[in-house]
Amino acid sequence: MTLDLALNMIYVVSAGLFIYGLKLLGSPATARRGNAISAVAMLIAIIVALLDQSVVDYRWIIGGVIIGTIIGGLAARLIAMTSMPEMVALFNGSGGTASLLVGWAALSTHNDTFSVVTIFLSILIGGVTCSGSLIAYLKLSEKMSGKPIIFSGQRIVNSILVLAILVCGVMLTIDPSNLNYLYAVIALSVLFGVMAVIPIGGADMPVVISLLNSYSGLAACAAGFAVNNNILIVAGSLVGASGMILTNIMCKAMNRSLVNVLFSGFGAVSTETTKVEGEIKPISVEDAFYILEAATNVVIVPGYGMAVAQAQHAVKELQLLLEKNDAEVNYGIHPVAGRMPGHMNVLLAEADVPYDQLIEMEEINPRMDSVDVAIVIGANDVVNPAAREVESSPIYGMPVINVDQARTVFVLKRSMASGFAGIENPLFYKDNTRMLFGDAKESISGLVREFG
Amino acid sequence: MTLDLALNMIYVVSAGLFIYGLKLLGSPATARRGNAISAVAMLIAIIVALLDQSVVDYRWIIGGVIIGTIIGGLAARLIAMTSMPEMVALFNGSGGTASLLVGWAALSTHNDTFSVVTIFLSILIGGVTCSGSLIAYLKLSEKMSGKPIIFSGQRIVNSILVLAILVCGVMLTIDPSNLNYLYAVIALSVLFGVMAVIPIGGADMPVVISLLNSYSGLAACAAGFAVNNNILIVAGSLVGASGMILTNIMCKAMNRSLVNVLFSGFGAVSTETTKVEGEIKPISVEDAFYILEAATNVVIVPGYGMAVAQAQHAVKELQLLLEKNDAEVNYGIHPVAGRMPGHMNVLLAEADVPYDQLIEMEEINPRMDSVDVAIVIGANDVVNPAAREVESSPIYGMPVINVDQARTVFVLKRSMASGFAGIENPLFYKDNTRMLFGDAKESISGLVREFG
Amino acid sequence: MQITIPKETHSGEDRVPIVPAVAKKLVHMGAKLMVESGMGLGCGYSDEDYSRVGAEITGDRQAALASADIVLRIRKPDITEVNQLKSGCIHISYLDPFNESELIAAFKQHGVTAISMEMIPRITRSQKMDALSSQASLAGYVAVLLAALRLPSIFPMMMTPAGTLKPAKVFIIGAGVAGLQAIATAKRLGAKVTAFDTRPVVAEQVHSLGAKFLEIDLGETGQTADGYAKELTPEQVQMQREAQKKFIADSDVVITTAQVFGRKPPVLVTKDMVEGMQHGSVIVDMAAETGGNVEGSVPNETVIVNGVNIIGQANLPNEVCRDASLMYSNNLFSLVEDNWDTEQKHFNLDLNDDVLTGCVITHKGEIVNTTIKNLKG
Amino acid sequence: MQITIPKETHSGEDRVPIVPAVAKKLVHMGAKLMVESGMGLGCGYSDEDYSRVGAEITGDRQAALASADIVLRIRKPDITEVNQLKSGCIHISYLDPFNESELIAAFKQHGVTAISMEMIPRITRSQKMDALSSQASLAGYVAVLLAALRLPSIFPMMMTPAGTLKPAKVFIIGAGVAGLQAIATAKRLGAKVTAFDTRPVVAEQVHSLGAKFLEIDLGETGQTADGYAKELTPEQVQMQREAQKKFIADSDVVITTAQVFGRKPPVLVTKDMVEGMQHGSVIVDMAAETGGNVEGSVPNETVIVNGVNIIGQANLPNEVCRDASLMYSNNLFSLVEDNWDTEQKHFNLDLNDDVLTGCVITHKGEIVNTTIKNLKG
Amino acid sequence: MEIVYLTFILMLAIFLGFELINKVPATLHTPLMSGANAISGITVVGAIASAGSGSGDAANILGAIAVALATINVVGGYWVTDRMLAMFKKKGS
Amino acid sequence: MEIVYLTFILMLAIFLGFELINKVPATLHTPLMSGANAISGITVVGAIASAGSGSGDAANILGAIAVALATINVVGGYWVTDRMLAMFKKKGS
Ligand SMILES: NC(=O)c1ccc[n+]([C@@H]2O[C@H](COP(=O)([O-])OP(=O)(O)OC[C@H]3O[C@@H](n4cnc5c(N)ncnc54)[C@H](OP(=O)(O)O)[C@@H]3O)[C@@H](O)[C@H]2O)c1
Ligand SMILES: NC(=O)c1ccc[n+]([C@@H]2O[C@H](COP(=O)([O-])OP(=O)(O)OC[C@H]3O[C@@H](n4cnc5c(N)ncnc54)[C@H](OP(=O)(O)O)[C@@H]3O)[C@@H](O)[C@H]2O)c1
Ligand SMILES: NC(=O)c1ccc[n+]([C@@H]2O[C@H](COP(=O)([O-])OP(=O)(O)OC[C@H]3O[C@@H](n4cnc5c(N)ncnc54)[C@H](O)[C@@H]3O)[C@@H](O)[C@H]2O)c1
Ligand SMILES: NC(=O)c1ccc[n+]([C@@H]2O[C@H](COP(=O)([O-])OP(=O)(O)OC[C@H]3O[C@@H](n4cnc5c(N)ncnc54)[C@H](O)[C@@H]3O)[C@@H](O)[C@H]2O)c1
Repeated sequence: MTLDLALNMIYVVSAGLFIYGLKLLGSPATARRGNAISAVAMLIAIIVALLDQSVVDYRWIIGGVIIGTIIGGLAARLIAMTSMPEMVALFNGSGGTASLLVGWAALSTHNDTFSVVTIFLSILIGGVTCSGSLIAYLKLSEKMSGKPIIFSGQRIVNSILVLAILVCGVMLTIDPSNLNYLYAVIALSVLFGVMAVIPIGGADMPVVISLLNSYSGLAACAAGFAVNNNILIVAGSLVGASGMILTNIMCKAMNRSLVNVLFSGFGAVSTETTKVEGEIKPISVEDAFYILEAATNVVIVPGYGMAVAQAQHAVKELQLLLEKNDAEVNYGIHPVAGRMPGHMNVLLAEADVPYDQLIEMEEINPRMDSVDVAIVIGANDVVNPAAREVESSPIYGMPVINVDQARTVFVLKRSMASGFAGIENPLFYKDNTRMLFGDAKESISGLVREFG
Repeated sequence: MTLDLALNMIYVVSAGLFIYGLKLLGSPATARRGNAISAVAMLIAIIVALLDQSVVDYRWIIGGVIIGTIIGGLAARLIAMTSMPEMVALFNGSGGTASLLVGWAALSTHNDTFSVVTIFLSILIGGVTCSGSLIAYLKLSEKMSGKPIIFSGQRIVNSILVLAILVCGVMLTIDPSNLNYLYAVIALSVLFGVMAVIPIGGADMPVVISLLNSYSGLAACAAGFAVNNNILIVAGSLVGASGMILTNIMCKAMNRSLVNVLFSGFGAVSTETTKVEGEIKPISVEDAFYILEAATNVVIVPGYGMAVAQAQHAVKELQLLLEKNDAEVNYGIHPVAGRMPGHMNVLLAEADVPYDQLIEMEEINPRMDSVDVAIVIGANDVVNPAAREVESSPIYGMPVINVDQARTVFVLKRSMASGFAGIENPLFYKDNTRMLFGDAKESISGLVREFG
Repeated sequence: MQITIPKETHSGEDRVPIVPAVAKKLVHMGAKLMVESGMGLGCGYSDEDYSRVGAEITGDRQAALASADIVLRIRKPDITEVNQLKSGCIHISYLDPFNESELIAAFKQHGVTAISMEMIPRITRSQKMDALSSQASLAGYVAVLLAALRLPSIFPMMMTPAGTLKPAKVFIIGAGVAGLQAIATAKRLGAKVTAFDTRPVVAEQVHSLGAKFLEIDLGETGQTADGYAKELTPEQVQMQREAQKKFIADSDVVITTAQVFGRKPPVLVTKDMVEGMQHGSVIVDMAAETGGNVEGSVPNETVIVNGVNIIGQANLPNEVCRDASLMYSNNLFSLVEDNWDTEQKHFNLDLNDDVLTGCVITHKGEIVNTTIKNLKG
Repeated sequence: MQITIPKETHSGEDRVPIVPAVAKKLVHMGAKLMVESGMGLGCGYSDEDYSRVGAEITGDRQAALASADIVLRIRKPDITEVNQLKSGCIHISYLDPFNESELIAAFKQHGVTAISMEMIPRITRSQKMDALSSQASLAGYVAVLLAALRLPSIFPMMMTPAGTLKPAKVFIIGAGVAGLQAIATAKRLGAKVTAFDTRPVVAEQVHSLGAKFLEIDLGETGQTADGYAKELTPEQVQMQREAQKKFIADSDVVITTAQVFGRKPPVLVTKDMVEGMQHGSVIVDMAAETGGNVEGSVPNETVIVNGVNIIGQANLPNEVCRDASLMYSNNLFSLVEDNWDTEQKHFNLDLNDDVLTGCVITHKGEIVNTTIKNLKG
Repeated sequence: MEIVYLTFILMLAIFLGFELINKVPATLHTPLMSGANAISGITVVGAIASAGSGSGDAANILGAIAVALATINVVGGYWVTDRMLAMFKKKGS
Repeated sequence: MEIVYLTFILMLAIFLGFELINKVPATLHTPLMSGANAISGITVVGAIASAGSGSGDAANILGAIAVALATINVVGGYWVTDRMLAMFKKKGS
């Protein structure tokens, strides 16, 4: 076996350790160990790289490593716990930039079409990651306004930018020796990264960082193709794929879609028309779980449907799981919920819900705006905001539980059917409402299972 | 792009489809679709193989395909539903044999050391799969006695066999052109397959088939290395790995270890010593889940510990999940379980367990031997077989619930501490007892979560 | 405005129309509260409890009534007391307007505005004033306790070394407000509960409490807009009896709550059904006072027929008078508060209001309630 | 062997020693069953119910007793009736042996083997004969029902349009068999339940029913081998009273079950504590008959002190006499069956048997029970 | 270098196999085994090369037999799996 | 043919990435992101080749800068992640 072969086999081991480390990172009990294993894998990979025959001169390398270690180490140690996210953004940016540079450097030695295409990709993605991460850092650390930056014609500018990048890319592929195209691609990529991130609000930056993180993985992967290195491809694509999934999960936890996050800024300009009645937004059990999982203050509002579904035991189970997840859980009990006085009390007592978690309507309403998620379980009339808002409604004036003031509302019912009073419920159409259709017990058991 | 490259890229697609199909096969709702997708992947792979430049003569191929299709199709269509497992064994055997033949055929064109080693592996594994599957088939279809076949000196014979295979393998590698070694390897491998399976009892055959299935994947993988074909490697190793996991899961569901399955026959000869008191066998929530998941008749025996843990709601939840999984669930209520008359009734009524699932001791005991799993939840004295067996015991003569007569018994308690009567419980040491240590509510919630 | 609260005179009535906590709210609203001395004693509230929150205590019942702008009470008044009221006074209490035509006439004659608590319409907004519901709910709870104590066996199942005790079988006929609460209470105590009602929507409500519903096909039945049951045809009553017969014989406890608003309740358990029951069984006839669902039930008495106990006790909410008073007080208060002019501090009688249209019987010397007017015509 | 079952004579005793279902088992076992006419009436069992299962009915009580080999009954007999028994007869019933020295003497004198149901030892094997437990369990259930019906408010919480009703606070002192059942029943009805007991092991048992345990540090307390509480020192009793005082004042219902086996029960609720409670509150003194845990409680009566109801009703299991009889019958039957020689068809009295050592008081003209003998010495 | 790639592929495929068959309900054990077994018929791809070499020698014939056997595995395997799963569906609905 | 292997590897790695990050609790989102970010510093391996070429040309210098930047990512990334996770532990226990 040649040395080269042996080294490459060690890469396989290193890749295996990355995978294992990433797996462990996904569970609280093992996360720290996972991180350590992944670090070991990295160390192994670096050592193998250093042993490579093509490496003849270690001075530059050592210089780079020392400088990098000092900066990275200091940054990691000195940074306050609260500013971790922006630090991650910066680290990510430097990773992206490194990929850009690797691609750039590779261009001098690799210039077959395939290599140039991958080099182009690694520069493009690396550049976007570089400047995008920087903007994200500035926004997060409030060195720059967190507000979306939007100007008219932004879309047109962006489109032109994309076109220009493509043209330069094609030209570069055709004539890899013309460095002007290369510089153009680099400049345009960096610019594009800036343009892509400025219209996004500061609160959405974590998602953006996660996305850019996924990009930096892809950049490494592209660089791997360019310099023909397996470990780069494996590790890069692992990061790319898992970062993408993670971004998606984070979006779900915020009850947004990725598209919505990325283009919300643009939306702010365009939708100035008056809001119509709104539309029904169904949600899946899985997505509902992600939101609940991230909530710290949950109010459960049961109604007749909980009784019909006999869901009280499942509700109790969900309550316990939420509490285990460090959320505060209360029940908002409307005096006429159900079909007899005290209907909810009977059922919740049966499920052994402590009395002091049952909050009367008058008490829960003022707290409603600090609630992350209000889960309406088979209640309808008693949470109908028409009683507050629509003077013509037959229930106008009846006090209701104002779940619509919570950040997010889940309504668990089987259909769009109306309740006892037989009237439409505008709650179902509100922006922050998600309908979880199905028998309440099934839905809640589903949520309980997701918590497993 | 050359044709070859294009074809190979299609292999990538095919491999992706295999993976996706296998993923879908793991869930009841999507299993059938998964199988179909995997079949499409196979079709694609075959078509690509046929388009390969090295294929110049289609006659043999067509002949083989036609014969294979007819036999396979007829076998699959005509076989009775009940004899599916043995059919799978036969199919598996033919797959293994095919790998053996591919390896054999490859020997004429590939004879560098690496190739020969992989060829040797593909022949060895293929041969074992071939004859092992055949024996499994014979045992399952009762064409051969299902009893373990054991003779004295069996271990020695097997050891010699393994040695001989290794020697021949080494010789073959050294001198690939000497076909005698080849024939010897083939013959010995086939013999070894027979020897490996005959000492295993008929009831364990499904596990053996699963294991052999995993082997046939590995054989294909080895063949892939031999003929340098990616799709063989990917698909083969997928089957190998997933088959291994599946085998393991099946063992867990039978509450056995793989080693125990493979060598149980040998064990039958050796352990003729008198049984001592036995040992405590703890079980994890996960393993307990696998057993419960496979059970169709479950009895829950609650005791004071369920009350202490206030686990009644969790127990009810578990009951519903078991029932959803098509198991019959009953509660065996001992008259003095708990600390007051009717203690269990109060709690189970609170959790809304239907009265007709609460079975009195006198009624449940005669049915106990048809019970797959008896779950003892924080009961101790009321399930103490010493009351039946040990004349000197202070509770001798007290009727107890005979959980030890169920196939498997789970005892959920926090420690080995004794109960109210303060006496040792031999139940905990029985062969079919598994201790699930921990607070009963935690343990049961854990099981509930596993069912998610 | 002066609100007068006379002491209840009906013997055995311990409930009080206004509890001190609610009295406080009325005073706070700006009303002058005149409480007859000893009014709260039935529930253990002393005169000081009321004077402490700002009410005036008076020993002179007659004067207090004569000067009242509003009178709040539970039971319908004696006609003689109506005569003492001043014209324009608003009198709020139970009135039994379907049967008390003389009383209504007295109100009319004296120009008193009589509001009947029975007639609060069952629309969503008026649920907080609905005394029939609030009291019926408590009555359902009490009925079960009475039955449980009467029954010579226990409600829950118990598996003990001294044998297994079977759960009691409880059958509840009429699953309205009282019936549902009875179901819930019996279930809580561990009984096996089955219920029946003629209104088909009720089956789901019964299931929602975890009890069984007895399916009987009676053909067309229904309910009024207010959710009350329609009266059955004689054939339907017969069908119902037949179908229930076997089931009743098998029950340990039967609780009947069947009412038809404004009419005599149907007889659902006949003598032979009673006799078919086991020795020691218990029947609670919650409709006993208005005529009875059970043949042979006697209001306010427990009779034993063939070993079967038939409890005819009336005024069940009185057994939990403290809570009953609290709820009734809240009902009254909600009614007053909803019509209170906070500027002028007086009761603003707007006969176009949905709720008042339903429950005001007489006003300014006229019978204004259409249902009652039509009854008379 | 002839087993005679006389009718219970104590007034207000509806329980019967043997129900027909158990009579059948005795007959099946080979005993000759002699039942006094009317014996089962308290629970609604007729003479035919017994004759149908093979018992002989007799109107002649005296003769039936005189010829009996075994007598089964609930309450202790009149001394005159002991005199009628033949020597060697086995008499099984409650005997109150700690106090009834004359009765014991009579047994001794007539050579009757007297078995005291109170004295069944509390070992695992004899749980099925333990009548104290079986009856106490029912008593706990009944005590809660009595309290619930007395209390002027309801047990469960109810959030209604007419206001939120708070759950009743129930405090149970002594969480033995009766106390635990009372806890369970009160919890079922929806009350907030707290309990206290001097035996420290009980805390876990109380939690196991979902109720709270009041922690009071009394220093060294303990329990006997049979699981009964040891008597407290006067200082400890004082400590307990102090600690409970505030808690009792805050409770709606207090149920006391504290007993010390063979001794007068401790007084745990004093007059000033009673007076500290709210008007309408309820105390059930389950120990009233033997001396009372509550100052001022009167056996078999409900007294009202300062608006607080103190229920002293004795023989609570009698309220659910059918189940109580069934359980007691099973206890008796298990005792007989365990010692029955199936070959010879007779009662095999082996004084070395753990259970019999505990519960046989007199045998062959001797007091054989060491506890009782020591008591006398 | 090929061997490196192949090893990489092997490692990744094994990890993936482990992750995929994570928690399979017991009822699916047999179909899953059978379905995986059908996939192992992929060896047909290897056999086709030998069988189609046109050389007419022993390897060619061995290849042909291998094609036949592997085809049995493939066709029979998928078909049987599908039959099992179809039965399932009926039970479920 | 290399490209085939590389594509295989890419596909398998992506599948695996998806399977691994299946259901991560919300509290782990940030550390996981940060940990994955550290892995993306793997580009250092590519940079080392350029930086160590000894050619002294532009590519060599670019490589050196890339090494420095990637090292920042690696060192900082793992360290920060570990700090976050350490904090976690304390909260749990
Ligand atoms: N409390 C009392 O004393 C009393 C007495 C009589 C009347 N009322 C009246 O009853 C109403 C009570 O309000 P509420 O909000 O509790 O109930 P509601 O307005 O009647 O709404 C109940 C909702 O539950 C849903 N549902 C039914 N079964 C379900 C199941 N199995 N799973 C999931 N959802 C289910 C129904 O929608 P889908 O069909 O789409 O699932 C329905 O919209 C008020 O109008 C009140 O005035 C109360
Ligand atoms: N029913 C009655 O009326 C009555 C009255 C008095 C006495 N007894 C006596 O009580 C006994 C009842 O038998 P039993 O089998 O029900 O109870 P037991 O024999 O007392 O055993 C209870 C078991 O539960 C376990 N446990 C306690 N807390 C637990 C928790 N949180 N999670 C899991 N396990 C827990 C304990 O083991 P770990 O500590 O290892 O967890 C203990 O061994 C009999 O001996 C009976 O004679 C009954
Ligand atoms: N506005 C509101 O939202 C509101 C308020 C209170 C009550 N309600 C509804 O009104 C309904 C009836 O209320 P109620 O309890 O005061 O009614 P009620 O007291 O008049 O009658 C009691 C029950 O007896 C039933 N009944 C009549 N004849 C019967 C027969 N032959 N057999 C069996 N059952 C018979 C009725 O259907 C009713 O359910 C309730 O279901 C309740 O949901 C609505
Ligand atoms: N063999 C058995 O297994 C068996 C059978 C029946 C009962 N037991 C056990 O025996 C125990 C006692 O039984 P019991 O209910 O018949 O006892 P009991 O009737 O003699 O006393 C009732 C309760 O009052 C308590 N008490 C005494 N003094 C007190 C004080 N000053 N303050 C508060 N509480 C006081 C006692 O501890 C006891 O729990 C029970 O806990 C039960 O577990 C065991």
